[in-house]
Amino acid sequence: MRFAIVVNEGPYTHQASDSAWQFAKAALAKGHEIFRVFFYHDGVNNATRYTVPPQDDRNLQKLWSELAAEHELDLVVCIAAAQRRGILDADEAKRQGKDGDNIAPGFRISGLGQLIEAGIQADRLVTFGD
Amino acid sequence: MRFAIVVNEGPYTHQASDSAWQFAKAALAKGHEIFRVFFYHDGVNNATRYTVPPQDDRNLQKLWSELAAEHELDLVVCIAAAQRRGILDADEAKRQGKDGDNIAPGFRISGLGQLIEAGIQADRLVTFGD
Amino acid sequence: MPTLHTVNKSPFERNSLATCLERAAGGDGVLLCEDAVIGARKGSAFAKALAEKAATCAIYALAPDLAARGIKGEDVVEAVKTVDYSGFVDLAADADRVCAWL
Amino acid sequence: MPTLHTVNKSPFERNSLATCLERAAGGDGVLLCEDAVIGARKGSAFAKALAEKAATCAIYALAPDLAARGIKGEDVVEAVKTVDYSGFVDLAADADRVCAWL
Amino acid sequence: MSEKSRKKFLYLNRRAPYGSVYALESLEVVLIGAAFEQDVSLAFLDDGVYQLVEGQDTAGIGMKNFSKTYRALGDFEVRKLFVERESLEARGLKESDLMPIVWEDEDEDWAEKPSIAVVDKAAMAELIAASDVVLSF
Amino acid sequence: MSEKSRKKFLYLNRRAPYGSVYALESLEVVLIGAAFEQDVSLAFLDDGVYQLVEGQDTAGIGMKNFSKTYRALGDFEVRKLFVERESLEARGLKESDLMPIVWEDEDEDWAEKPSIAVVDKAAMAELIAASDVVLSF
Repeated sequence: MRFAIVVNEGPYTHQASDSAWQFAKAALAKGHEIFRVFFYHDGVNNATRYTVPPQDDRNLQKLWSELAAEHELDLVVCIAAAQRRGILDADEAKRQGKDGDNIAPGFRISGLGQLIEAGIQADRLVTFGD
Repeated sequence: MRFAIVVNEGPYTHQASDSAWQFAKAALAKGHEIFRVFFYHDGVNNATRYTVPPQDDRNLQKLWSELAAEHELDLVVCIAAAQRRGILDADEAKRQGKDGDNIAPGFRISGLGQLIEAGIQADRLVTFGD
Repeated sequence: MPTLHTVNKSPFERNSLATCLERAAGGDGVLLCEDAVIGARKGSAFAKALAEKAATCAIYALAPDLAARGIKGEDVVEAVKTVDYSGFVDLAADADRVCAWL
Repeated sequence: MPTLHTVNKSPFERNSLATCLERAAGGDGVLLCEDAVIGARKGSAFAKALAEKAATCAIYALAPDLAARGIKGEDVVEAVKTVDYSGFVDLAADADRVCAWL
Repeated sequence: MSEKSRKKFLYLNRRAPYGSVYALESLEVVLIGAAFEQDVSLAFLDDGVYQLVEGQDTAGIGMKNFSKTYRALGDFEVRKLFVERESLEARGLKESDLMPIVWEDEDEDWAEKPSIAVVDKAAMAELIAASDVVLSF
Repeated sequence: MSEKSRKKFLYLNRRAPYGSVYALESLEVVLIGAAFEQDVSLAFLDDGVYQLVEGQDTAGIGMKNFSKTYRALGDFEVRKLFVERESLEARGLKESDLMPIVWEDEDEDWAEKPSIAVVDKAAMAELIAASDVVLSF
């Protein structure tokens, strides 16, 4: 079965990103396909490589990046939500005249159409948020 | 009277930062002093200069930076909360081995002791959050 | 006033107004701001609780937040006074402490 | 099952469980996860509502979230079944749609 | 896109505007989603009914007033806005407190028709049960 | 710091652990704040009472179990943990479901004394009224 996952909250402040990652991992372990993970609202904050969580705690950005690398997941960060919250890739930084970028490996910035497409293409869409 | 303000939510997702800014502005207009504005939890996300909100909307980071410049406000971002959420100044970036920083003008990163000190030094502490 | 309590979430969505009203002491003030102002509309399920609490506590709602949600002055429960941000500052200054119910 | 409803917030803090239970149809499933599992503890103010809804809907609680909050298997209301993340995936796959009450 | 691949999208709007960004960012999805020519319904329940209340004035809070955008939804072929009666009533709101939102029926000489339907809780449950994809805000 | 400038700090903990970070980040403030030698009280009410429930096991959710830190609060001179009885009862919890948390009384040959006091709603209201600074989490 083909799942799409929506993550609406940033890391740590709410459990949403943890729950979504656990769900994704469990779905992949059962042989399901994950068409896309879409990060919206504060969910875009999962995609910054600037986080340095305490050593004895999980690193959610890394967990997502690693899961994406292992399973070729499509991690999409909503561009409009990212602009409001300060998540940039190199192209966006250049376009907006910013002096740096902070996007983590395995994430890509794209439009809201990617969320609708995920709803169309996936058999089930599962949302995690606040 | 001497106020301290605590902001526990990032910009846009919740109204907390807007409310805190309006409160600060009104307090200053009445001649009160603001000892410190302390950004905790997701509140640290107010301090990134990477945000690009829509042109027809307010830019909360700029509003805070400008208010701080005009009134010499002390805008303190909690270091532990900032590390979890990817807010870095140049020193922190160097210390953590990150390739860039994103802190906005007028904000400084410091410890939780600054929150306790604000509670001790201020006549009133007012908290805005989710 | 001894304590100014602030509530910022809709009482329909969260328990913060209910929990605040149960713990606010006589003579305290309660300020509704942000989405909490929704509870202060006439005919709302919380109008009665606010009117009752107003017998012992002063209840306020932030006017700019009421306006943003399309609630006019005449739509607000009579027991609730409206203030602007400047009035919010005055309330905080007049109170001995401010307690946020987040 | 027609719809799997997910609720992730404590019913003591938010209205999402109440609003979900009122709109879940017969034959639907309701999964409590994250802080929502607090409602499924025996003796909680929501235990009765869950037991009643269990007559027409299957109610689940996520075991790892129960454990994190110190709620043991025997503390869970009998009408509520526990599942792990793998069981959550099965429920989502078996349902025609998943509806999150955020 | 073929009729076969048209899916029923339901937007579940449960929060008041301005206190959080969900109402605005839900609307942004609806506008972008319109280009995909799916079968779109918007549900407003719980505090979400406040998104459609007339007379929103955000000057005092310094935020953008996006309420007028709901009136333009008809131009995006988004014509099915379901508002829950019980949610209105609990909040002291009547249908007449909502913005008039209409769409123009091309087949009837562009006659204006109401986009808002006030429905009861049971109908809201049926709406969920009849959808293919639920987007929650 | 002189006794005169000691303030009564009250930490208001109203949320369950793990579902959000507030419990953990509140505890981080308490630990740092201890160095300032203020008069510190912690209040646990509403879902906040779950922060002190014994037997928390976070292995399945992959998050750090920070519950043991509460037991160390005595070493930081944080000895006044007030738990609201009505909040426990509504959640089906008893005092015996909470972790035993103690402090050692130097004046009584390091006798262990309980740090947790279960109080009623009225006492909780008095606690707020008697504080100088309320930090809400």
